[in-house]
Amino acid sequence: MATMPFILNAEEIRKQFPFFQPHPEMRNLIYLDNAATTQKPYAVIEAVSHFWAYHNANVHRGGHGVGARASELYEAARERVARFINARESAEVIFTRGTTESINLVAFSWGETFIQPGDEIIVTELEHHANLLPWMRLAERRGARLRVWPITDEGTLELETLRALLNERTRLVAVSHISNVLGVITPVAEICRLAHAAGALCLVDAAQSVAHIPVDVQAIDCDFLAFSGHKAYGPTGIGVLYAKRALLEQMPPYQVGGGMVQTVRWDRIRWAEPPAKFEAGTPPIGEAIGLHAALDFIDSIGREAIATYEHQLTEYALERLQEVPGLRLFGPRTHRAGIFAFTLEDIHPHDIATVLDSRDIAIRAGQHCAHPLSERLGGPTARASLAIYNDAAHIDALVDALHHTRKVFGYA
Amino acid sequence: MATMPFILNAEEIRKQFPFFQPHPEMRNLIYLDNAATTQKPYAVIEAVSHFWAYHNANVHRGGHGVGARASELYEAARERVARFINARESAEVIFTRGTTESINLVAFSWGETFIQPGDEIIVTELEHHANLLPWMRLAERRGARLRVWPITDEGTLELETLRALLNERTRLVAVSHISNVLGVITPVAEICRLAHAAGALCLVDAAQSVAHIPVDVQAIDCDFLAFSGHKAYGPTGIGVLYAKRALLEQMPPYQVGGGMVQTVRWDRIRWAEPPAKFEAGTPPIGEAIGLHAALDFIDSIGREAIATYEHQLTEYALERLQEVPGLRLFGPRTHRAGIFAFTLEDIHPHDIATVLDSRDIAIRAGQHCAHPLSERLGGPTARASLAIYNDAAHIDALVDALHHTRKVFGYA
Amino acid sequence: MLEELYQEIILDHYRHPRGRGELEPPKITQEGFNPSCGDEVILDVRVENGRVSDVRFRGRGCSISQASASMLVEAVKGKSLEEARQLIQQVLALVKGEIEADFEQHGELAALAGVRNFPVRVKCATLAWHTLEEALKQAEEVAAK
Amino acid sequence: MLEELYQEIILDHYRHPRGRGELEPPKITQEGFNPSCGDEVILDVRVENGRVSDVRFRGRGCSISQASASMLVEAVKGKSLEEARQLIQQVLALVKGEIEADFEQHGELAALAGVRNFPVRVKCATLAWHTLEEALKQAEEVAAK
Ligand SMILES: Cc1ncc(COP(=O)(O)O)c(C=O)c1O
Ligand SMILES: Cc1ncc(COP(=O)(O)O)c(C=O)c1O
Repeated sequence: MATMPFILNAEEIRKQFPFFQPHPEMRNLIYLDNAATTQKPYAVIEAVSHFWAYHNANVHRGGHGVGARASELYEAARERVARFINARESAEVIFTRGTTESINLVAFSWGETFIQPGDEIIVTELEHHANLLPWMRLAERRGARLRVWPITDEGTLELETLRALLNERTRLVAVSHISNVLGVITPVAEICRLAHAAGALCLVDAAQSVAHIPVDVQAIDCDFLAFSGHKAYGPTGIGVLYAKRALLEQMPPYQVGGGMVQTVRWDRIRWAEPPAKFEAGTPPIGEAIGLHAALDFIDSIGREAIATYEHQLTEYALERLQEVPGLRLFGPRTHRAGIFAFTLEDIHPHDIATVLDSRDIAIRAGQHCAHPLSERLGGPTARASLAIYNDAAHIDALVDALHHTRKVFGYA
Repeated sequence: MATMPFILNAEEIRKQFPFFQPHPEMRNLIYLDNAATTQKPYAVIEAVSHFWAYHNANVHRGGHGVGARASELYEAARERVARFINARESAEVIFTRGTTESINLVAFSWGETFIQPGDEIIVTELEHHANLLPWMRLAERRGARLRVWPITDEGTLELETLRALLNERTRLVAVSHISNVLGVITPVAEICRLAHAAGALCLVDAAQSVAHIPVDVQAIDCDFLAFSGHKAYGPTGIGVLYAKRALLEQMPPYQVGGGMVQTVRWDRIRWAEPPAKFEAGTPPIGEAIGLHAALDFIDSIGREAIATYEHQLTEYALERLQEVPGLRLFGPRTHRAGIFAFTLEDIHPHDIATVLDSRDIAIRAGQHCAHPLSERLGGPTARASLAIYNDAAHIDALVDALHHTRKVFGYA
Repeated sequence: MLEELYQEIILDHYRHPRGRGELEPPKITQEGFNPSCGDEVILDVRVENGRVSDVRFRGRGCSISQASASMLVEAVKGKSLEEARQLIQQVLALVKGEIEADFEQHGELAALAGVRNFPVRVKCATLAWHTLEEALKQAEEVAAK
Repeated sequence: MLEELYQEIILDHYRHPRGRGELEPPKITQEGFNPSCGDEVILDVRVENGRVSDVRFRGRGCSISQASASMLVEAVKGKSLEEARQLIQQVLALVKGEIEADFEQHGELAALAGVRNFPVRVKCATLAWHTLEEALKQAEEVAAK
């Protein structure tokens, strides 16, 4: 294998992560489960700790300077997110717990208000449960029809198929930007264009894309976009719902409570303006500050550089995985990110994961919260997924360990 | 004033909090806004950092040891909460973002399933919006009737009044354990008994009690109980809904997505068992671990000791606040916690807070997310609220600053 | 610094507000509300021949928000729409510390500059002026019809 | 350690499962499911005269869960309800490392003890046995009627 000119030095990047430093409590792990959650750089952990230690106060509540400062930091995080995804204004950024909550918010607030019996909602066959179950339930609650946009055998989405599904009853197309199983990068801008031409809205699940390829809500022209902090080098407990301002103004609140009203009388409630209208109760303040630091971390490396590097690594992995006899890799060869679902001979994916774990390589095995897709693929799979701190040596170790796995299970 | 034998030394306790250590970025603040959020001890901040640094992984997903360890830590936090509130089993503990989400969960899942047109829901006049708006909205959505249990002029809840409100149409009584404005400790066990006798359920909002007085769900015999981590020395982004097992089994899921299903097919979904059924998506993992550390911190001091100490301090504050001419304190003299809402002459509460802030004393001013109660009290109030790290010197400084406030506004 | 915030002029306007009340029609009514603290200012504005011929305010809130509204009434009455808009910009700049406060030049309004060291209170001082801004927009829309 | 987990006996049961299939009625059917990994074991159990006269299993999952079910079939057939219950307890104790594994004493089941160093996989090994536990409860309820 000719050495490739990788544009980043992952070893240097790993130095920014405590998880990859020698530590008595820890094994030296090759972490290839980034689609489940990424590790956190020092900068994120320290930003959160620093907030708890020195700036902690509740936000948006009158009274004292430390509270005003906390509110400033919280709103600065919102502006950082807006800039990161190129929203028109920070009021289009709602903080949630994660992708799952963001999509549930849309299904309840927008969905229960605007979906009528007989309306149609299109979801793709490759969706994660987070972008599937809310629509299944909404369809059931409102008497709407869920239509499934099937994938090709290669695992891609054909725009022709979407064209055939769209009609004047279509209200929404819900699609992942990157499949958490197949790694396919979907043509979200084209999908939004087709949806809009049919008079429908488009929601993009960017959980797997936001930390890996540039995401620009204006370029995509999506109506809603959701992602989680913890898959983008940030903490758990924080996620984002982006929605176009005009939609947020029409949508009723989701959760209700403190901080999202102007006035409450027994006979009348006046909701606050977005984004406050959608953030009932004490928000994830420390977590928003952690997300801010995570986005700074990402931009300190550069999103183009990350995309290019991970693409290089993906190409390398695709090539090397082919060497393993009996390995069946799902998903397309091109237009794909560094998420590799595979099976190996007849070895059950959990057994593969266990053998790899015994060699200090962390991957996942199972249905990856995408049961319909998993059924389509014929059952559970093993999945290795990359982030910016992985490198070619990790792929090499993975390939070696897969050879070893075959041996353990008696394959020659 | 005779020196009182305070049973705890708050100065020692403050040493456990970075917020109270000298720091170049910070003023040396007397923090009396604990009802909004408490400060965080080192132990909590470090537990969370340690998790991010060395144990971070997603939970409940097969594949590798670090994930199994993260799941163990997450479930240990659940057991810690169960033990703390004396739940029968940890499956009765659902992790949420906070009190607000916990109550919204009940209003949606239990409420939309079991509340019928004509049913009645009782809320008290002293509720925070978090325990008010979900019920107002539920009543409107389901055609039920919201009945308000008024407070006495002193700010207490009379059981006689509740008796008169309860009838065979009552489905739920929603009540705060401690009012976040008046500091009243409500007789929740008696309220639950009366509610049950009338065939209704009882939800207790323990946001203001859980870190200050012992809370035992079996002794109270409540059906639901909600609280937030950040008001109990823990991080934001984490809260708890306790519910009796039998209820959780009857209730449909709230948010839907990954991790809360057994199987998903296009035509049928099998939900997971509680608690997983109510925790869609990646939960607040690091935050649950922080809450675990916070509860350990509380128990390291002792809940009886905390209650006694804060009671002593409350008595001291009640006495000293009386000395300030023109100060009108709301709420009862007895059966109350360390939350003091007051007005001072005709000085607007925000002006009081600003003068105090200029003297490095943080209190809150406003309607405290309880507009109906605020109206009843005649408008906004200033509010000082205690925690375990406050002491008599803080009360003295508060009283001095209030005298000063009078002067600034020209009162002799 | 506290003395700069609660200057005698402010407290005087707070205790003895000028122009508290309502106007008879024709008038434009504009509500201003600060959700984070509950301060409220409602302006009644009458515009005649391109001038603010009369203003009144109602509302409730802290000394700063109410004094600011009272000072607005005195300062804006009789001004042309253009002058009123300039005045708004001037006050916002004063309050945010973008220009120096000068009693010679800005009159009593200079006292509002005291909030610049109290970030929490800036919104109190600006509430009435943002409300006026909205009211003037309304006035133009009415005039354009 | 990996060798202890994937012992030849385990792999043999996985590749050549004993008692895969269904029973004709009368039988008790019990499903076992591990939501965190999707492993599934369905047991058909026939109880006659207080004994497990026959067992079969279906399902899908990893080598450990399926081998464990296969071993269960061989080990439990012909046992009295009481003996079967004791066997379940023994296997659970083996798997959790509460007792030493001994091929003399526990037969092939001793091989299941290899999971004790793999916390993630303990549930795989116990799935079939917990399912049997539920099936026996059903059997008792049926008998009590
Ligand atoms: C009595 C009471 N209930 C509910 C809440 C809401 O808690 P959170 O904002 O953490 O959801 C609060 C805190 O503001 C409160 O004091
Ligand atoms: C494509 C996709 N959507 C949604 C989710 C759900 O994200 P979260 O669990 O953070 O809510 C995930 C992650 O598991 C995902 O991969």
